[in-house]
Amino acid sequence: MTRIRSGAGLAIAAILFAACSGSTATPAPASQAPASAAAPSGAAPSTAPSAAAGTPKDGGSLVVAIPGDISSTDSAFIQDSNSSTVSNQVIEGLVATKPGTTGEIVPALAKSWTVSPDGLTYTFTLQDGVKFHDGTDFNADAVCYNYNRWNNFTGALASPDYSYYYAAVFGGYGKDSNLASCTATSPTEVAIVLKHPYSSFLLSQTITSFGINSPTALKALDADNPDPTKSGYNTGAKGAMVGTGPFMFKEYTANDHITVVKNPNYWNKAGVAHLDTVIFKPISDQTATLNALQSGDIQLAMNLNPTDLSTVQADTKLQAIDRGESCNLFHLGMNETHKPFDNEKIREAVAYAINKQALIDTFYGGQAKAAITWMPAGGLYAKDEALPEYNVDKAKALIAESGVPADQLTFDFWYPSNVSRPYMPDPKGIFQAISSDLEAVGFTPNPQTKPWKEGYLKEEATGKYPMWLIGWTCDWAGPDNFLDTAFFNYQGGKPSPEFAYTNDALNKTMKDAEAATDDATAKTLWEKAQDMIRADMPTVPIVNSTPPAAAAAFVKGFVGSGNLTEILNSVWLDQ
Amino acid sequence: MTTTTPPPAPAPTAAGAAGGVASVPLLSVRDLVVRFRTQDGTIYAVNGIDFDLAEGETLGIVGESGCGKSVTNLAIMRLLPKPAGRIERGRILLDGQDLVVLSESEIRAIRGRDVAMIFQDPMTSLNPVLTIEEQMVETIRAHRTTSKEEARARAIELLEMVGIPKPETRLKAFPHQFSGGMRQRVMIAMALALDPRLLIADEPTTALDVTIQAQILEILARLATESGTALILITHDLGVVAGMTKRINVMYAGFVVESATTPELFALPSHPYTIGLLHSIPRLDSDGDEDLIPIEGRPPDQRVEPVGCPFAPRCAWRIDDCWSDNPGLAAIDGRAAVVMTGPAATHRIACFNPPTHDEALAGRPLREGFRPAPPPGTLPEDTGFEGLGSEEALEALEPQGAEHSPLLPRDEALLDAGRDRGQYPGDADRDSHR
Amino acid sequence: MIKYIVRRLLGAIPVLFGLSIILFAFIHLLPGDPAATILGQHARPELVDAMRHRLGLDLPLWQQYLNYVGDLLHGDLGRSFVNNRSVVDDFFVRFPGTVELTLAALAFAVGLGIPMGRWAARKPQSFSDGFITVVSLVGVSIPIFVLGLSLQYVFAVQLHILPASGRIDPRLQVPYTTNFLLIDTLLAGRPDAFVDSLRHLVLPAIALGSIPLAIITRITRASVLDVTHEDYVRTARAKGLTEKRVDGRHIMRNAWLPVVTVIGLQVGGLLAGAVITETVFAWNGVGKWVVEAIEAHDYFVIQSSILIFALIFLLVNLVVDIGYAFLNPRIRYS
Amino acid sequence: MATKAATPATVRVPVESRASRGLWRDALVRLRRNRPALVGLACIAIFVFVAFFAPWLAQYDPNKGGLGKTFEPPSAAHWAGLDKLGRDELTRVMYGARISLVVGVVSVTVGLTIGGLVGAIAGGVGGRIDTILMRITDVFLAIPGILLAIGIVAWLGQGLVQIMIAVAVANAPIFARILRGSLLSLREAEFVTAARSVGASRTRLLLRHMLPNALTALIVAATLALATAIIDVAGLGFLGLGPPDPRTAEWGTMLTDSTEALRRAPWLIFAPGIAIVISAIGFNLLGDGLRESLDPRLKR
Repeated sequence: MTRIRSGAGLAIAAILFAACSGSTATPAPASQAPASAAAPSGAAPSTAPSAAAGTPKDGGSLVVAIPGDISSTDSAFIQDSNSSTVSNQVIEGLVATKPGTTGEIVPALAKSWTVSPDGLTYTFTLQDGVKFHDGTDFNADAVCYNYNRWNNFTGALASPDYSYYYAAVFGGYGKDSNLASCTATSPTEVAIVLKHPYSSFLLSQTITSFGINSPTALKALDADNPDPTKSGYNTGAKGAMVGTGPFMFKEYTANDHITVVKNPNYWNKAGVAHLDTVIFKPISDQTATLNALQSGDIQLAMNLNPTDLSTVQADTKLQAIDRGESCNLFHLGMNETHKPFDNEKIREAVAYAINKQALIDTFYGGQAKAAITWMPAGGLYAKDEALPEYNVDKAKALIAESGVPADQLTFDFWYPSNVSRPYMPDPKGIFQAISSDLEAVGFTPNPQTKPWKEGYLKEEATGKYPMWLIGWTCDWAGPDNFLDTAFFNYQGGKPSPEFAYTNDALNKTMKDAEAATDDATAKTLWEKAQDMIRADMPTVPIVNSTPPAAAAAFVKGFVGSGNLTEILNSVWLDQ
Repeated sequence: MTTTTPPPAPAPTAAGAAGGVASVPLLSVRDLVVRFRTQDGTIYAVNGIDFDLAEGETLGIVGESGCGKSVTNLAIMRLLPKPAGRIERGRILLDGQDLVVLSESEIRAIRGRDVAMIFQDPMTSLNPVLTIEEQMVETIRAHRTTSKEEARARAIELLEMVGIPKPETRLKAFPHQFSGGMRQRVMIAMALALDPRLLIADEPTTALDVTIQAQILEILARLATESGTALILITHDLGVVAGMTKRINVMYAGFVVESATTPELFALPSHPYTIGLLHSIPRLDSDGDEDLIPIEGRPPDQRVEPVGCPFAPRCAWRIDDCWSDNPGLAAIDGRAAVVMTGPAATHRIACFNPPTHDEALAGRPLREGFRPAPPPGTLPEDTGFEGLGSEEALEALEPQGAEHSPLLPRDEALLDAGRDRGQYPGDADRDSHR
Repeated sequence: MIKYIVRRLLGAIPVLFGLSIILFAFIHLLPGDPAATILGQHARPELVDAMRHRLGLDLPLWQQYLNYVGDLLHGDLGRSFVNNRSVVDDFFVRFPGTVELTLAALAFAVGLGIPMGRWAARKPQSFSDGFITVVSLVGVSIPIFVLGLSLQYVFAVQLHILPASGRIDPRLQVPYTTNFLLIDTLLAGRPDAFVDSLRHLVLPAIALGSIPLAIITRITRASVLDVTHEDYVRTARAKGLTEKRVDGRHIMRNAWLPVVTVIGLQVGGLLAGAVITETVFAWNGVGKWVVEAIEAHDYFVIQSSILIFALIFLLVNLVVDIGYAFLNPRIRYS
Repeated sequence: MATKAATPATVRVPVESRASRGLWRDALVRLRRNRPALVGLACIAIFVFVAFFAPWLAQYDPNKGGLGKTFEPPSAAHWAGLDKLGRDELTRVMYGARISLVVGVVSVTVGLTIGGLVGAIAGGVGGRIDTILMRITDVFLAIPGILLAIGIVAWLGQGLVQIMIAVAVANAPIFARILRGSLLSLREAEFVTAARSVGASRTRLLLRHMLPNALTALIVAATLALATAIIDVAGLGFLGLGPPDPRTAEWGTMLTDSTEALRRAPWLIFAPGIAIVISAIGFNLLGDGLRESLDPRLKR
């Protein structure tokens, strides 16, 4: 859910047959109390499964540290992980990913669905008797009210500033949109019709931006005001964020806290929250976060510096929490328009020069695995590409082979400041380590930096940087979200300037894969795509990380997810 | 004024034998030694002085800046800068009570009530942030249990006495709203608020315009006489004491070098330093063609323990003994019984080789072939001491000598030095005052 | 006196005017197009143009400046590029936190600094004087964030005596009405919450107040020492006043003057220090706001918050000068 | 901040007109007797010595480490321990002295030049120019120093040079104020009147008579500013605006890094922390000592 504004629109074609094979799916609801859902097997044995044995107790308040303030309380506008962490507690969509997984679709407000054979019509059967937090009924009209609202956004609301994900998934608004219609065929049945088949549709509908809000509340707080800053629904006024989730929005004080309280009438009786109150508190400094955790100011920290993992583990009053399978990739960007990275041998040499295991030990506290391809190792169709392992001699040999003279092995190497990402907890430290590795084989990187939010992301996207640190956390788990959308997509027949990786065959293979109509073809094509990328080594995949969370020892029942969109209804306090 | 003799108890060290006992003087200072311990070493400020003061008597203490006159009087008030300044030895008897040994609260009861003081600079001696009323009332109420209204009435009365117009309204004013002369009047009024028995005025007119000086002195004299308060007037200006006081002590480098009644001193100045002082100032009654003779050289470095006569290096009459021994203060007429106070007080000087009357008038030795004794250890022929032209004399012409500059009184410098001990050198913003 | 205040207020106008020009110039000198910054790199050109138009960036510079000043005078400080919230609204949420923190730090610095300075001045060059001098020297030499994190570590993490961050335990759920939590908790009739928010103030106030504490200690010591040797203090003693009275009425009344001036100067330092302190202690205040704005190149927020900072600084100095005038009759009556 | 506090009070009037030499000679004598100032001087001497001889004093390469040796605690071989990248912390502190020295000296010198020029023109010329220049100075003084510095780094981009400029610009208005203040008070001083009465030109008056006397306050302020400069640079580092090459052994950056690792390796905070505190104390003590030594009023 952590979006990086680097790709243009999302060009997602039909994939992911596993989730939408045209049949009625009836797995357990998403927000079910996962008392039995044992913590996913973590990467490191050191992390304690928090959903430990014991009978959940009701009551109590939990203070959760998030790395920054929320930016919106209107789920349609939410693009950042801080806001979605909060929104996910309150607003639910038609479908969700199963807690503890990143790609397994489970029913949420829709208890089942069917897909027409042409892949255009999705018919959702809704849960019965669900009420919004404001007491109004959740029904098919409410669903369509939301879909139509999004589709009818104009002006500022239709800008990437706000409803980015709607445009990204549906390709635009109104007539530009892939949404043909939303029809309430009965109070509990909705038919959503697309203009073109889009097999990632269901998976995409799991993200925060497609949560269903109370139409009454939206209208009451003027959610569609052409100036979103005047919409109380967007700015956290009282009465904003009215959904159907296990928690209800109570109050928001900018940069201070956001409070949600238990929804005692939650439609899914098994998923009624144990906690009375959850308070989200933005703390940006990671040391300060750990201090707050240890001093008892907060009980759950979503952003633990992996370096501090050992401190947390050593503290009997604390626990480290595993977030499950990784859904990200950290890689070393190289731009082929800059020398010496136009040379394939040089890129290969860089891949051999980097000591990934040292990086994992030093900066990730062991909470990462060396990447095997250009997407998470556990991702759909991920293929182990036998990527180069740390080998200084091999790197030097490749440089020699490349024929690039030593004085041309100089380049600007960029890293972002003022940031820590789940896949890149310490850019500055990682930069130094990689720099040293590169120097060891004969490169001369010239250090450069820009703040993450302003400058860095923009400049790297334009291809200004010869070499830089970059990565991707999945919006949803699928090869398209990484290989195409995030990395090597073509725009207007040309490769994205970010990597300037020209490979028309690859582009065609990916498009074919996205249009594939059966699993086997898709698998073959996506694996072929990965092989093609491996052959050119446009970037050097480094790790898939499993960023840990930390909590007070008495916090039980937390189920981590690799896409970091955990719902806290299962959490209870053992005290 | 009755003739008094030295107090019975202490045997005066320098004044010779005591006469008969008539009455206890108001103030009796005996063998007073004051030193300052500073970072630069010990400063020998007052080196064993004796004097008495009778009830209602006026005494002038005269000397160059730095001679110890202010220090003496601060010692009487026990107001020496702490912790540098200390009374090392001696007694200060007020009505027979030794002020030196009094506790802090006992001396506090005496300050302001029995002994009051007027300071040199009225610009800085009044607290700038308090009204005149506040400052006067607090003085009165510090010693008397009166209501604020009574104290205020007394303050108005006092201001009237010192000639401040519209005292009721002026009471509400702050010091900076007064002129220098007016402020000194306020100081006088404040000092007299409790009818003290002794008033010490430390250069009360030095900082004032010449035209104001006379007025202030007049007020001071009148009020002291009217109230019967004894007065010690400290000044570097012989002209001031001439008309104001009955007796004069001349001080030099922490010693009293000459003590006499005022008429006697002017008629028969007998110590070379006194003579020097008289010759270095223009006199209104002089013939006009008389040359001013500056005193050559500088006062001694008071960081050095004094040996011999402190004036010897500058003295034209010095003899060999002057370098090694300090002549004690003794009656000119050695056989006379020493009278310490009153109009019949004995004329005493501290000199081995007193100038004659003629020499005093001329301002230089007139004896045939007399040459000032050279410093010990130097060959006689080397010391062609001719006055001007000697190294010391040249130095005396340097502007920084400034012995007579009222702007840079040495006493202040001395007190400054004492204050340095109180300053931690690593300290910021010492310059914030002034 | 009123004349004096009016003159001082008028004197602040050209400074604010100059400041507005500098800030305006600063924003326009910054590399990059604010419109493009808002919309992102790949925004369609027509969207960027529309945004430029909405922001008035297509107008000539002088007109932009006039609009800017006009908005300022109407109390419109623009909107955040990042979250589109009104800068003024955000300011009123953030500002009380900074005021509470700054006042607490100032109270700590003054409340401890003045007695310490007086104590040191009492016996110059004694052990206690040397000790205080060394402490104050170290105080001005430790970066705030080092002190802040260390205080957190010792008092919150190790000793568990005080909370590590934030303004209040959010679990207490006190409604924010004024955003001054010390007031809000009382308004809500919650003494427990009041105590809690007070406890939250302690560590950040100490971290922020350490430099002013050192400076106030030093200036108090120096000032007391200076005044101690003033003639009027000697006069006061000569009048037979008790030491307590000499000290309180004569020495301190005068020694206050430079101290008050320095306290006024510290406010600028405190506001600057709040920038870092608020970051360390997750304190929701103007300082943290500015840092976030600068990181995000949130132009209007930077522009406005610096302007507000400067305005506060000028106002505080005015208040200090007026206070100084009240304490010092030489100014009051001239 | 210490410098700001000192500004209003540092205006004083020297007594002698042939000030420069006598004043400085006397000051030196007084300085030699000022024990705290000597301690300060010793701190600075150590600081400068280490800066100059870092390559000989240090046993290791400041940039060579090994990821395997991350956060080794202090030992006989590595007195201050190893940092996150396995580099010897003490070595880096020694090399860091060079950067801090350069940053401090350059930024203060630049600030002094700008501020001195403005102050000299304002105080020397007076009149409308004075008013205008001082208004501009007021504007800059009204912005808290660190914010000004942050803004400048945000504007000019990250880099040691930019940091130096930022600190210089933050200091310059203070210097301008001080110099102007001293010059104004000197204009009425007797020796200046005397020089004016014998027909000294305005320039000569300013350069020969007034400036040398007015410089004393400026020098004190500059010394104190050196202490603040080192701390300010550390603060910029904490806010992520330090030098762009994170391998730069700069104290502020090292301190920031050590606070990030405060929980894993608390000892790392000591070496750079103590280095900053000692150098800041050194400059503070020397500044105070100079202030006293250069004050002719305190002549003994």
